[in-house]
Formats: sequence, structure tokens, C-alpha cells
Amino acid sequence: MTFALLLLAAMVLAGAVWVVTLRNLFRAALSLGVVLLGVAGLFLLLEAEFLAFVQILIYVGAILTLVVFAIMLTARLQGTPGTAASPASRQRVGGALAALALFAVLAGATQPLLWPEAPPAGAVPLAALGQQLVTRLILPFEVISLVFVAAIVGAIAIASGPPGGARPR
Amino acid sequence: MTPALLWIPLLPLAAFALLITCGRRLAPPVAGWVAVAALAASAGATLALAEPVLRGQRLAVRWAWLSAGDPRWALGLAVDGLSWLMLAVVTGVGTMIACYSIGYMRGDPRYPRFFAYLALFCASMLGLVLADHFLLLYACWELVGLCSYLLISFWFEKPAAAAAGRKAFITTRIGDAGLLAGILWLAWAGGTLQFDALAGLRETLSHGLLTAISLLIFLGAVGKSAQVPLHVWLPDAMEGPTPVSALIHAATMVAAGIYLVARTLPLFTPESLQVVLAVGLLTHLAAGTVALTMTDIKRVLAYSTISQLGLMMTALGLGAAALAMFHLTTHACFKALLFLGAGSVIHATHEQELGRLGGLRRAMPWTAAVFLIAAVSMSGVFPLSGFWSKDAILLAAQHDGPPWLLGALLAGAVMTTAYVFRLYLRCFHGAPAPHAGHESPLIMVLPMAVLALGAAAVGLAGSPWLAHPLLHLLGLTQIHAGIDVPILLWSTLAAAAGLWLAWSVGVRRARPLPAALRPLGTRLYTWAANKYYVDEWYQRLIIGPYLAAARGLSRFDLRVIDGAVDGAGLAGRALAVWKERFDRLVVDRLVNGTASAVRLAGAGLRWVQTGIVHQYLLVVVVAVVVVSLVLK
Amino acid sequence: MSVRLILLLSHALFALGVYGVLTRRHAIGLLLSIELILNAAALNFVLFSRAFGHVEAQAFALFIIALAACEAVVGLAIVIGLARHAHTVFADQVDLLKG
Amino acid sequence: MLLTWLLACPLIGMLVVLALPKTAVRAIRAAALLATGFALLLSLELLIAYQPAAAGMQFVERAPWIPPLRIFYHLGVDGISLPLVILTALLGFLACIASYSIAERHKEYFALYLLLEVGMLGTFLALDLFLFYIFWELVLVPMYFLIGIWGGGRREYSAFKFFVYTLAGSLAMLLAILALYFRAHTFDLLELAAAGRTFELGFQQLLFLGFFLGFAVKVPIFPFHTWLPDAHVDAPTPGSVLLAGVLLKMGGYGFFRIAYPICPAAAMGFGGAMACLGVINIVYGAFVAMAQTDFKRLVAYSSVSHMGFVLLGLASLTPEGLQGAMFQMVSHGVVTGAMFLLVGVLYDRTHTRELSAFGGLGARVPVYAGFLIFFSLASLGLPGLSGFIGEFLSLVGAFGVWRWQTVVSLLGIVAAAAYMLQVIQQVLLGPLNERWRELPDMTLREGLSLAPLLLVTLGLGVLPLALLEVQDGALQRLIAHVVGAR
Repeated sequence: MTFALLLLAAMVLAGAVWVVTLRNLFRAALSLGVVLLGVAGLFLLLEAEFLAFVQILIYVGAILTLVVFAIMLTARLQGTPGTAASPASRQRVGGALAALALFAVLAGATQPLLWPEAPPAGAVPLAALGQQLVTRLILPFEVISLVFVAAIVGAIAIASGPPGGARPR
Repeated sequence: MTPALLWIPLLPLAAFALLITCGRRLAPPVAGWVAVAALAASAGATLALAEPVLRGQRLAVRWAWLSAGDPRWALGLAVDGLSWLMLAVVTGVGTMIACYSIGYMRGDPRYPRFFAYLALFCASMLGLVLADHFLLLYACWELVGLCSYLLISFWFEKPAAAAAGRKAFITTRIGDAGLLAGILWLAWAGGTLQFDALAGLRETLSHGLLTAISLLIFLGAVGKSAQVPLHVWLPDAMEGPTPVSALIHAATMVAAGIYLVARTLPLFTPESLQVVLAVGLLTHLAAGTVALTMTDIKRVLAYSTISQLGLMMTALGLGAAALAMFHLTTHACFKALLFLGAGSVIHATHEQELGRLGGLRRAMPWTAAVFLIAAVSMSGVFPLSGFWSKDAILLAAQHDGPPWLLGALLAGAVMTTAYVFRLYLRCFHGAPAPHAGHESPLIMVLPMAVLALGAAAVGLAGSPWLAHPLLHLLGLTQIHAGIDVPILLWSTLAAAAGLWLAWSVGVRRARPLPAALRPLGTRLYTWAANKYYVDEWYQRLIIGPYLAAARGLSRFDLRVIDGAVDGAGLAGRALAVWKERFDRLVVDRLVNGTASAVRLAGAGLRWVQTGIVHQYLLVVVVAVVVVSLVLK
Repeated sequence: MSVRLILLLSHALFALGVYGVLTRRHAIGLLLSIELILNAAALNFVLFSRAFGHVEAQAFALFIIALAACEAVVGLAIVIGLARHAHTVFADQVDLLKG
Repeated sequence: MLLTWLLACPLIGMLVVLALPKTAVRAIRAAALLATGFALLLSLELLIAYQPAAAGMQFVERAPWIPPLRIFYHLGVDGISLPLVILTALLGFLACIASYSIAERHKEYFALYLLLEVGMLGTFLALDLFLFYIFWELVLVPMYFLIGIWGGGRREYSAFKFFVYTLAGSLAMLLAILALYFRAHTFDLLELAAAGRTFELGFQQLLFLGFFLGFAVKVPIFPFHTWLPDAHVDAPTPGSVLLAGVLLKMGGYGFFRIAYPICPAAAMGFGGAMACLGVINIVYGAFVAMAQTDFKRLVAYSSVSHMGFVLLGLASLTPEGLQGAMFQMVSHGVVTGAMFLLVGVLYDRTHTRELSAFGGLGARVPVYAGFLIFFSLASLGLPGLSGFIGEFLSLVGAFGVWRWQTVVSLLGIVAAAAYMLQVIQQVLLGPLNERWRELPDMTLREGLSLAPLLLVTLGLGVLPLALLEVQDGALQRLIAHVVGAR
């Protein structure tokens, strides 16, 4: 168990580091796939099977595919990596410091807290989750679907552009 | 009886409301008649009150104003002998002046508005006189100031008129601030602001406190009644239409200060009365000398008013409120008359410079006659009104004042006669001036005739012949019984001396001084003719520094306080200055400095607002970390 | 199973995501980093769901995934729009927010 | 539900405006006018149903919002907030009429405008500190855009300055709110007021300072005032009206509702400092106003001066002083709002605000002149108009407690006459400037937006008891609460 945990953790961490450091975007996207798979494994480990499958299906299956698509579509605009396109080092150092500080703050906040070492028996049943989604959580659920519609309409509107040629400013 | 009390100020107020809202739809004379009718009705209501007041009754109404429960803030109107006399003066003189204005203001494009202001002026003055509470008095006090502002700058296209109105308002407001401080102090220390409780405060408040409060109140009176050193607004107020001057000088504005002191006399301690006396006497004499040198008809009259008000203040300083009010009443009649006469002259000749006037007696017989009556009355010639009131003051000075006071007042009397007859003689006698002049219409002459009657006869109400009903009305009990012959002789002598001075020096241009003293005389004359340079000193000592302070603080605000944001700009300017020095471009360094300051400040701000998402985000993350660290 | 360990992991994931957001110039790179942050949050939810036996937490993890999908769609649409409009995909060359 | 409906009126209006196509300018204006008009009617209904004699909050609505943090949707009014709510609704409606002169991007403008009104009303209605803070910050955003997009002059600079200043103040307040929450574990203002009396003095003083910074920027108190002239000058006319008429009052209201009840001992300890700051505001504002050459800037500095009386009255902690401070807030809102409307009327016609560019307009535009003179007089504190009551009561209240401060502030009264008459003289009096020979007088719409303010100013000045009675009970309780904590 612990071994599996450590393995998955290492996988997630390594993938995440690649995502943010690799210069080649295509490879970064593939690293994101590694992270997502690792997180799905962690979900499994935490006895949330349904979520694990959703994670793989939607994230890896849909979102990542979409991202890769976009990368390929805009590939001609990327320019050759490593020429003028590298970020200012000041921002990189500052970003690293800020991220580290944030990590320290978060860890400092959560680590000293008392956590239940023995989890309650039995995982959350899928049926209960479904039940909750259509009863108590019906409002957020519906709102999410509204967001979906809005996102789709918006995406079409943005990406299709105005009907008559050049867009204003 | 109570309703009549309310109607007195409300009727002119209603006339004001009517005229200001739909005055332009009324035909011009109608607007004037509305005001006259309202004032006359007020005068009628005042007369209706005469009977109970003469019996010594005190009528009052009262209503809650600033607080439902606290009786301190319940306002009220009340009428007693003192305020009844003022009511009579204001409504009587006011009606006459309004009547006269119907003719005088004919053809003015803002005719209805003039009468609206006039009605409001009288309404606020009536409210002031009727007020039974310091707060209501202060409110009407300020309204009176406002109306004087509106009326003095009525012909606001003339920059001088606009400036004069402002000067009047601000100068009197300095006094008002003192009055307000006195009221605040009284409210806090005495716990009451009602006039009928003032006498009781004499026992409860300490001597020093009373002195301080009474002096603050007196400061208000100094401003309103144009006493030294706040007298500067009154001569300038001549820029307004002449009926307005008449109203201000006779019935409404300046009388308010005298009335205030008379009303609050219970609060004055001997020390503060000394101050009142000193200020009054100084004003009386100084303004008299200035009046002797002025060459503008209205300015002579203005300084004569200041001088006469000084005389009233002197009487108040002697503690003789009744005598001051008596003189105020007679003064209201003859001074209104003098102004209306002067207005008649100006109306006919469009000229108010003495040097270009003369010999109008033939063209304007009525005006000349009433002017003469007023002048004689003012000179205190037996037995016209002015004699009785001035004599009473002289008598009081002899009895209650220091020995030199009588002499000083007699000197003032000489000056009074001198300047008023100098005015009369140079206007109406001598060689006719190029301005033909014609008699004024009936609507203007009639009010003058009525006032002339008053100027001649009103004083009898305070004379021993009729057993002093006026002074009894004012609550004076110990009155000198008969006519005091030495004083009568003295004052007649003073009038004669004044007349001789006016004739020989004012008209014949004789030189009374021996040659040795002539340079001194010339210098004194120059000083007086320049009003002792008071305006210039104020400009240098108060207005100039005030404006400089305003500008300085404004710069301070812009530079120093705002410097938190524009600090970069300041630093940039310093840098630019250094750079200029090196480059020896001395000429335009300021221009360049300012430019680069602006540019640098802009650059500084633009650096913060880059528009680049990354930098915004970095700030957000750092802020989150810092806040969470701080909160731990 | 250590709650603390997984928490640390999710914090690290979050911080890495933030680092990516701060340093990535490419708009799609930004999107990828944001996905990391969202995953860190989802992981926390699932962890707490397991640790305390809450159903809602899992539901919210589900919502996060759904929102991530939306975000990806809109984000990519913007990227494509930008590419067409401004001819750049580098976020720091886009300063439409500048005052 | 009355209060919720009051909040909902502008909110619904905003949604309707957003739903309308942006070319339907007339419909957008009508929707905004209707929304603000309904809000005004509801606020008047509030006034009618309000019972001055009853103690405590009225029309209270309380529903859990974020239960774990004990945050409630908690609304209510008492004698302190009711006058300000009505003032907000009134000015919101009249400034909406004045907004007809906005010439571009109507849809965005009116949506933001209505959002602003929601924020302002909410600030005065909220009885939950968290809710209060949200409304407080909500006001900031639309105002920033109103200045930044529809303003004039250096509008970006001014909007940015306004935003940064206020946000900095709000952060100090946020810290105080958090500290308070971790101490008392509630956001309920009434519970906090009860708990506040038990805090030790040092903690109270820290809290007071935090709140003070937040409110001082809004009031604004010297030396945090320099955003005000810039923001006022560059904001569009309705923005200036609301800025001066309502936003400044939010700071004063904060002292009444939050700082004083929660930190009573500290409030009494800082009384002298507050009074001194008040006097500095009065005199400094009046002096600086005198030196201004821009009409709007002058009115802005006169606001600084007038708000000083609020501080002075507040610091006195006497019934008269508090009454005066509240009265001054309402009166200043009405009078200065009208002054800004008047400046706007002139600016719309002449496109300049330089005082020396005018002259002699009194003969050309008599109706405008009448309005300008009227409100200038109200502003300089002429008895019979509302400005006098507030100033006088503040002074009466403060005189017994802070003698010298009060006496010095009389200087401000004299100076007020000086600068206000300066305005009248430069704009209306003197010979007519030939440039404005054809200047048209006020239109009916402009007159309609000013006439109610004129009536209110006159009404409050003649019958001040109408307002004072509404406030009386709440202020008496506040004094008892603060002074009793000693």
C-alpha cells in the first residue's frame, strides 16, 4: 500500500515538474497525462473508483486530447524554442520563491493539525454519491450544466470570429 | 393676540415667496404693490398689538424646534416694549421705502426680484426683532445679512456692486462668528437661550464668564452695526440701489446690532460696557471726521450713519438701552429721509458727486424741503426729533459717564451738523450745476413727506412735554423730568458751530486754521479722506495673508500630501534640476522639470499597472502568502 | 495510509501549478499549469472524503473535473482566438488589460 | 421583506439592463429610472412604516448564509441608517435622471450604476460585518469603472488613485474585522457591539485604528483626502453626486455603526484626536477650497470642510453633537449632491469648469442662478437651510467638550462664506462674459433633478425635527452604550 502510494506520488511529482519546466509544449502536455494518471491511481487508492475512472475518461480522454489539438493548431506561432521566447529570469526566480513560500505556508498550516489516522470503515458508495447529486446537490449540479452550456456557446463565439471578415480592434 | 404676532413676519415672507416664484408674471408695479401691501399689513398688525404692549403685557408663542423634549431648543416669538418699538420702526419705515422704490426702481429689468428681496429683508428683520430665542435671532440675523448681500449686489453687472455685497456679507459674518461663539458658550454654560431668562443668568454665571459671553455677543453687534473695526462694509454698501441703502441704514440691517445689545444688556458686565462705550465713542468720532471729507453724497451719509450708530453704542455703553433705542427710532426717520432725498437727487440728475451738484433747491423744492427737515433734525435742533433723543444721551453722559465724555459727544455733535449741512448746502444751494434735475414723481415724494413728519415729530413721544411715553414703553422709570437747560444750550451751541463750519469751510472754502498748523491739518484731512487707510490695512494684514495661506495650503495639499503618490515625480523634478544645472540650461529648467516630473510619475504608475497577467498573478500570490503569515 | 503525506503531495502539486502559472509564457502552458492546480484541489477533496467519510466531497471533486473541462474548452477557444487576432500565443505579449 | 426588495430593485434593474440590447438606449434608461424610482418609493415606505419610538433594529431580516462561519444575511434599519438609506435612494434616483447626459456605452453605464446603488444600499442595511464588508467593497468596483470610463480629464489616474486609496483603507479594516472575528467568533454587529465592551483597552484601540483607517479614507479625513478632489473632478456628474452624496457618508456611517459601538473605550480615548482631525478638516478644507480655480475642485474641498463637522460632532459624544453629525451627513449629501449637479449642468453647456472663464451668468440664466445661489447659501450654512442645523448642532455638542477645537472651527464658517461667495461672484456676477451670450438656461429635466433637493434642503432647514426625531432614539442608545462602557 505505502509502496504504491510512494510510487504514485513520485510519478505525479515528476510529471508535474515536467509540466511546468519542459520547454516543448507537446511534451509538457504528455507529462500532464502522467500526472493525471497518477492522480487517478491515487483516487483508486483512496477507494474512489468512480472518480478515478471519470478522471481518466474526461481528463486524459477528452481534455488532454483537446490540449494536444490546440498545441498542434497553433504550432506555427510558437517560434523556435530557446531563441527569444524564454521568460525573464527575474520572473522565474520570483515565481519559484513565491511558489515555495506558498508551499511552506500551506504545509505549515495543515501539517500540525490532528488528522484521523484510522479512516472510517468502508468507502463512500457510488449509489450514495448519485443520490446526493440529484437531491441535496441538485442546485450546484444544474449550475454546472449551465456553465457547460455557457462555455460551449462562448467557445464557439470566440473561436469562430465575426461572420464578416476582419474583427474590430 | 398670538396670531397677529405670527402674521407680522409671515406676511412679508409670503410676499417674498409669491414674488420670487411668479414675480415675473406680474406687471412691474403690481409686484411693488404686493410688497408694499404686505409691509403695510404688518404695520397694521403691529398697531393692533400696541394696546396690550402699552399696558406692559408680554405676548409670546413658542414651538418645539430642534428637540421634541428639551425646552432649551423650543423657539419662540415674543413682543414687549423694546421689540414693539422696533417692529413699528421696521414696518413703518419699510413701508415708506417700499412705496418710494415703486417709483425709484421703475424700468429695472429685475423689478419683481428687487421687491422680493426687499420683502425678505423686512421679514427677516421682523423675525429678528420678534425672536424670543437666541437661535431664532441668529437665524434671522444671518438672513438679514444675506438679504443685504443680495440687495447691495443687486446690480451685479457692476463689479463694484458685486464686490461690495460680498464684502458686506463676509465682514458681518466675522462678527456673526463671534455671536455664534457667544451663543454656543451661553447654551453650554447657561443652559438656556431664551431672552426672558437672561436676567436670571446674571446670578448664576460667574462675572468673567458673563464678560466673555457679552463681549462675543457684542462682536456680532459690531459687525452688523458697522462699528470700528468692522465698519468697512457699510460705505461700500452704497453700490446698491438707494432705497436699499435707506433700508439698511435706517430700519433693518444696522439697527439689528443696536437692538441685540439692548436686548441682551442684562448679560453685560461693567467691564464689557466699558468696551462698548469705547468702541461706540471711537466709531462716533472717527466716522464723523471721515464724513466731513467725503465728496460722494451717499458716502457722506454712510459715514454719518456709522457715526450715529457709534453714538447709540455709546449710550448702550452707559447702560441706557432705552435712550439708544430712542435715538435709533428718530435716527431711522431722518436717516431714511436723508437717503430717500439723496436718492431723489440721484434719480433726477444721475450724479452723486458733490462737486458736480448744486442749486437744486429750485428744481426740486419738495426734496430740498424734506432734506432740510432731516438735516435740522439730525443736527439736534430744538424741538425736532433728533434733539430729544440726542439730548437724552448727552444728559446721560453727563450723569453717568466720565467728565470728558460730554465734551467728546459735543464735539461729535458739531461734526454731525457740519457734515450734514455741508451736504445740504452744496446740493441744494449755490450756483446751479449743469444737471438740470426735476422733481421726483408723487409716489416718491409722498413717502418722503410722511417720513419728514416723523423726523420732525417722532421725538415728541420721548419728550417731557408728553411725559415720555416712549421711554416708559422701553421700561425706563427714572427719567429727568423737565428740559435740562444747560444741555439744551450746549447742544444748540454745538449745532450753531457745526452750521458755521459747514458754511465757512464746506461751502465758502475758508481756511480756519492758522498757517502754522496747516500742514498738520492737511495731513489729518488726507487721513480722514482716505478713511484712515483701514481698507488698505485690512488688505495687507488680513485678506492678503488669508489668500496667501489659502494658496499655500493648496500647494501644500498638492505637493506634500499628494506626494505619497507623486513622490516619484518630486524626485524626478529634483533630478531634472540637477541635470539642468550641469547643462547650464538655467532658463527653461522649470518647464523641463515639470515635464519630466509628470513623465516620471506617469512611468511610475505605468510600471505598477503593466497589464501583464504574470506580474499581477505574482503580486496576488505574494499577497496571499504575506496575509496568511500575518494572520498566523 | 498517511493523510499528511498525500496532503503534502497535493500542496506540492498546487505550488508547482502556481509556479507554472507564474513562469509559463505560452497560453497553453498556462492552461496546463492551471490543470495542475485543479488536480491538487480535487485530490484534497477525495482525500478528505475518505478520511472523514463525506459524500459531498467526492461530488465536489466531480464538479472540479467538470469545471476543468469547461475551462479547457474556453481557454483553448481563447488561445485560438488570440492566435487569429493578435498573432501571438505568448501571454506576456498580450496587454489588453493595460490602462 | 421590505429591505430585501429595496436591495432587489436596483439589482433586478441591472439584470434587465443587461438583458436589453445595447442599442435600445431609451429602454435602458427607462429601466434604470424605474428601478431607482421603485427603490426610492420603497425607502419612503420604510420611512412611513418606521416607528421612531421603538427601540432596536426594525424590519430585521436574518437568514443563515455561510453557517460554518456564522455569517448571516442580516439586514435591518434604525435611526442611524434610515436617513442615509433614504438619502441614497433619493440621490440614486436623481443622479439617474442626471445620467441622461451620458453619451456613450449606455448599457454598461447603467448596469454599473445600478450595481453601485445595490452596494451603497447594502452597506447601510447590513447588520452582519461580513455582509457589510462585501457591500462596502462592491461599491468600489462600479465606481472605479464609472470614473475610469465615463470620466474626463486624467480619468485613469483618478480612478486608479481612488481605487488604491480606498482599497488600502479597506485592507486595514479587513484586518480589524478578522481580528474581531477570531476574538468574538461572530460577525453579527449587534452581538459584536455587546461583546466589544468587554474587550481590553489595547485591543479596542488596535481595532479602532484599523476601522479608522478604513473609514477615514472614505470620509475623507485629513491627510487621507487627496483622492477626493481628483476623483470628484474627473468623475462624470452622476458619479460625483453619488461620490459626495453617499460614498463619503459610508465612512461616517461606519464610525456610527461599527467603530464607536464595538470599541467604545477606544472611541472615548481617541475623542480628542478625532475632534482635532475634524477641526483640521474644517479649516484646512475651507482654506484650500478658497484657492481653487476649478469649480468642481472647489466643491470637492468644501466637502472636506463640511465632513469635518461630522467628526467634530461625533467626537463630542453628546446628544446634540451626534444629532448634528448625522444631520450634517444627510444635509451635506443633499446640498453637495446638488452642487455637483449644478456644476454638471454648467459643464455640459460650456465644457469648462474654470471659474474665471464664467462671469455675469446671473443675468443670462436666472433660473440656474437661483438654484446656484440657493445651494451655495445652504452650503455656507445659512440658517433656514439644512446646512446650518448640522453645523450648529455639531458645534453646540462639541463646545462643552472640545472648547478650543470648536472655537477654531468657527474660522471655517467665515471662510465658507468667503469661498462660496467667491463662486457666486465669479460665475454669476459681474459683466456677462461674451462667450456665453447664447447660453441656454436649465432644461426641465435638469430642473426636475434639482427641485426635490431644494425642497429637502429647505424642509430640513425649517423643520429639522422631522429628521432629528427619527435619529434621536438610536443616537441616545449609542451614547449610553459608548459612555456607559467607561
